[in-house]
Amino acid sequence: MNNQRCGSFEYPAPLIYLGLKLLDKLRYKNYQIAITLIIGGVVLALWKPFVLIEGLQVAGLYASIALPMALILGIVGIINLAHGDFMMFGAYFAYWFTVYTGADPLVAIFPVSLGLFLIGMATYRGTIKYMHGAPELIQLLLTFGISIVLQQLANLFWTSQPVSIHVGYASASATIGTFTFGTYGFVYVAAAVILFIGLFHFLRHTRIGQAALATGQNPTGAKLVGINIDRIYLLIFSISIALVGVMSVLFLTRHSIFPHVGGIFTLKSFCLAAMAGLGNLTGILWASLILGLGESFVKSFMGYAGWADIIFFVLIIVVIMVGSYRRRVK
Amino acid sequence: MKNWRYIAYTVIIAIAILFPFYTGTYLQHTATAILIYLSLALSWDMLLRTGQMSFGIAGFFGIGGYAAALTHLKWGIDPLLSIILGGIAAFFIAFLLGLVVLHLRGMYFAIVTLALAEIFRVIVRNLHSVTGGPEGSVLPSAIFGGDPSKIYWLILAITITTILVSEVFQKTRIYFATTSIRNDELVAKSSGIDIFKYLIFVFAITSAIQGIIGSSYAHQYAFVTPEETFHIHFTLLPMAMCLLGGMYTTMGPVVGALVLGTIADYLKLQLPYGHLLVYGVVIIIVILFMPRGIVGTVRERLERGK
Amino acid sequence: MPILETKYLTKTFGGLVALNEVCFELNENEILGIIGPNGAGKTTFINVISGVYLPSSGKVVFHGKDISELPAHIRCKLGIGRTFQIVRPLQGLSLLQNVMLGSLFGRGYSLKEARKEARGICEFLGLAQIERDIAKLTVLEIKKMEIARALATKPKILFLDEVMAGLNIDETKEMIESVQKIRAQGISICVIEHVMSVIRELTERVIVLDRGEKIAEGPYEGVSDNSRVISAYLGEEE
Amino acid sequence: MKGKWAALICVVCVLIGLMGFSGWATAQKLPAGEPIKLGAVLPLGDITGAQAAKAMKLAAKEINLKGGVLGRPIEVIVMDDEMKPATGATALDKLATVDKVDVFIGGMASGVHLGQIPTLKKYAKVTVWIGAASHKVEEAVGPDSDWYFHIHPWDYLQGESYREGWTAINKKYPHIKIDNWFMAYEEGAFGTASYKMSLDLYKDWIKIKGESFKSALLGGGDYRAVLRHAKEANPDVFIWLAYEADAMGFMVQAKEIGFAPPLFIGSPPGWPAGFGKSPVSEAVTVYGMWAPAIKEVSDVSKHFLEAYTKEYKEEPITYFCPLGYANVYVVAEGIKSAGTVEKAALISALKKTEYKSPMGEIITFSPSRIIKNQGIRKQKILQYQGGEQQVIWPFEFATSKPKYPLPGWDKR
Repeated sequence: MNNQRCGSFEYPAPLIYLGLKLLDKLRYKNYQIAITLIIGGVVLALWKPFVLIEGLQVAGLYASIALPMALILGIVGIINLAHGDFMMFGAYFAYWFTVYTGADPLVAIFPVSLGLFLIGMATYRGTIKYMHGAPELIQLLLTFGISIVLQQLANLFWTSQPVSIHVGYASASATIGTFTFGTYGFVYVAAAVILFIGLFHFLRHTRIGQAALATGQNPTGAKLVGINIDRIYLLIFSISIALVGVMSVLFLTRHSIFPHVGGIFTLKSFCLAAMAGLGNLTGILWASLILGLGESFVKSFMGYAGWADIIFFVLIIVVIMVGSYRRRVK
Repeated sequence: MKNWRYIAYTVIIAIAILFPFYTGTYLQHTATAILIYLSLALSWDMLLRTGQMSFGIAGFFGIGGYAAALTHLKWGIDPLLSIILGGIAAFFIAFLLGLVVLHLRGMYFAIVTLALAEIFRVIVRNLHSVTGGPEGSVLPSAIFGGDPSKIYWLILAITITTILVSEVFQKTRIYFATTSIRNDELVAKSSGIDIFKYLIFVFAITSAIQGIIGSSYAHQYAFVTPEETFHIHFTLLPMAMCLLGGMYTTMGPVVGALVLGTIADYLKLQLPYGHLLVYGVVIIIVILFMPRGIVGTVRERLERGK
Repeated sequence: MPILETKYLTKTFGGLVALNEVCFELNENEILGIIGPNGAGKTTFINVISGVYLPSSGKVVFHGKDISELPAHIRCKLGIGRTFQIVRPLQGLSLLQNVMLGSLFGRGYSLKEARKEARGICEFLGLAQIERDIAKLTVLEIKKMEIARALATKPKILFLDEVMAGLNIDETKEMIESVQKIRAQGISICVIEHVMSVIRELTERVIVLDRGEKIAEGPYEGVSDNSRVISAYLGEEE
Repeated sequence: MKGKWAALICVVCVLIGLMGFSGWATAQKLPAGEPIKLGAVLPLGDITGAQAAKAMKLAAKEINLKGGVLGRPIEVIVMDDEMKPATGATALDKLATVDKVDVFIGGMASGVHLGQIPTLKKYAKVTVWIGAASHKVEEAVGPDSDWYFHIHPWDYLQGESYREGWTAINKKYPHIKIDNWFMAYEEGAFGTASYKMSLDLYKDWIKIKGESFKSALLGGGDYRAVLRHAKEANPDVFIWLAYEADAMGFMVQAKEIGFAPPLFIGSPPGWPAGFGKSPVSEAVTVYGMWAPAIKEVSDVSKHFLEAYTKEYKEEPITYFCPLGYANVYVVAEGIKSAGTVEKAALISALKKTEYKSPMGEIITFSPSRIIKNQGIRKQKILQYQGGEQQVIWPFEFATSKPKYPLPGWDKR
């Protein structure tokens, strides 16, 4: 009955109804933000379309690398200073794999993520496990040590000479009118979205995920209700490192790899995680989007690229300060 | 018992002061480098005692270095005076920024200090006319004409001052203030502690120390560049030393810096290739077996022994 | 004139009203009880008075002076002392050092003076072996330490937030005696308590909070017969 | 607890292995006699320093096999500077006071070398340096340091050399247009200095536009903004001044946005492994000092390449490798002709150096803008052709002709 009525003579009604419901869902403030974003996006798309496209691609890369770090930070409670170095290691594995098998680098996703899963497990079992109960900052030092070891191992095995793999599709591009842009970069956007949805689903709708969430919020409480928190930590740590492995392969397809390549991504991921707020995965997406677009915007003005870094860090400070101010006022 | 301790301190200080008379230049330089990191580690720990973890050591180190180098270069100010100016510059910048950022806690404070250090670097890099831009500025000559003994004594004096300041922080009411702020801010303010005042005070003082060390470093090597003077290892290494030695004490960072500094140098001599790898491994091993830092764990063992 | 009064004190967190226009007076050298069911806003009330939170509206008046906007550490120095519902000993400090904190900063004493003062207070409250590490204290001792720390700030008013909770009968008795001794020194005391026998024994006057509102005031016997109180508080507790 | 101990055991094994490795790497048979010690400071963690160190040891070995110098063996003692100025300076102290070396050699980054100059001046030992191109270094060394020999060309010498090169190429092949340039330079010291220097040197010669970007080495890696600006400028020549980590990114992203200038130049200190094999490398012009292809025109280079590959089972991939080799030979020949390691005699002997280097040219010393003893002044212009770097200028070393213009991205 209903379907028939909607379908026949009141056809705009369901659309309007859906729209209203959507607007209703967005709380007043979010609604404002959404409108601003849409207007900003349209203006940007007309004025400097490549800022929008490239900013989005950069944001995707940032977000997809930061998400696993946020996961470790939120649940295991460790600032993993070796985060980017795990990615570097994964990328070298992928390079190795590609050179020896001659296969497409993307095939390496499976062995590399498996390999990094095991490395993550070994790292946890061998070191981090013993850090529970020790002062939290000590874990920071531990991951710093791991970071040095990974970098130096890579330097010994593969030397500091950058390596890169050239795959034709990584420079695929599309042209609209006179405007040519790269399309492969969207793979990072896709990766970020898939990673985010996957993690979200995992944390909300699976038993292990819920247990992990509970552990992250209150380890003592989780222990009391019978969750084996050591298992959870092991699992989350290894999964995160495996996800870093997936990203490392995608990273390799477009970037040169050298032993110190990970450092800056540790830094940026840490910043993003802090900007988003502890354990806030959605926040990572927003933060990456703001930073990616902000950077691309500044760079798009000839001669101002040197200041793009400032935008990154100023935005981080502003977001954190505003957040802290709001909390204090409340 | 107490007398023994003072005698021991006197002997150690005497040995440290007389060090250049019975060692070569190389050891003096190595010792100077270790003392530089020692002071940075200690200054970091002094702020850590309030519960605030700064990732911005390199930032204030660099500000001090640039302030000293530029005042010396542009206005011909005496190197020693310019070192003090470097400290003052870091003090005031830390004070002003502290008014804003010390409302933050924990990880947020850490990130914001990290971001500030990076912002300093980018600003310095982009102000070509003042700072010399990315290529930096070269000083006409090193302080004391590059005499390693005098440089050593200068750094030693700064280090001893830092240790004294740290001890003052440990032995006076400041100790009570920082410990209670770190433990429980609610108790602290309900007991009449002006938390913000103490945080700003400690932040500015420790930043000034970092600035002074940065200034001496700039004068020792007679140049400043954004990449070298603001290098992240001036943040990470002192942190590692402090954590390895043990937090919240004067002894911890001192021991940590001496141990890590000596190991790093010894390894470099033994293993020209791959010494950094072993260095990382040593950090991991020490942490695994001494999770409270060297001083903390040893003390714990001793107490349990009692 | 009352030593402390609140005028239409309101505190909201987001949309949640924790205190709703609470008016109260505390007289010189009085022991007042504040009771109410869990979540009635008792601790929030203390927090607003001691300056942990700033009020959303209304005033806190101390000695005829509006102190609503002053930060916590200034209020402490003016003479508002407090303990905490969940004990908050400072780890890494000894018992004596914990107590010294109050005189050092609340009074601005030197280390030497503060140590002497803290020793006196510990003795006064019957705390022995004061060099012990805080981790080795019993529950009673920690609770007393909390009071001692507050006393060391030389307060004119002392808020005791459930100091009897978790103590056995003998310990409670000892604590009641201590509180009375404190009052004898001329300090006004405000006791938050769940244990009704303590309230009956200790207080001259009681105010009852429920869902952020003051619903009754008067001597304990009178209040405990009040039907609103029974339904809100006693009834709910059963 | 098991895991902890397992970790410890693993580490001990790795350690022992490393000790063995480094022992093997440093073991060397020496002829009898008190050795002449050369103290080298290099970034051993970096491929440039690592290969330069190996090449130095190779040169010392060759010299010692022929009976050494003055009947004494040559010993090269290598210290790591970890790319830190302080470490680099301390290393010099150790070499001077503990090992009591006769000559300082080595060097790579300018940033590190700036920090070493006060120490060098303190000892005023004979120093023959193969790194540090920045003119800031020359300012810091100053005119009075007659003991300082600098083999690597200063940045402005490189700039002048390329101007000479392009003028010559333009004269020989008039269809190659070089009027409008776009320079993309990395925002650090290296790129900025090169750019500023170019603006200064080339102002009466070509039209230059330029913009900075962040090198992948320092955490950048997205060059699309600067490439777009270059595309808008539509230059005859596009050049990027950065590191090897940026090489692939520049090509891929230029292809992505459809930017194919007639001349596409890169000027990193080295190139990433496998770059030549990728199709994007074809006809990319390269600034440098050396390429394996020079073996076709230089016997020394051929000998060096073969000896190095045989000794270490790896290819020399940075020009610091032949430079390091030349470094030891220059010093050894200087000592030989001086007949002593005594400072004044050695300095005057080194001033008369005429060493046929594996880079092709003959190394001699003459004054540059500030210092008295500058070695190499000329660079080379090379081009990737069929996966190999070929020399196209100087014509005396040319192994191929320039390919012009750069073929479009869709034609590869």
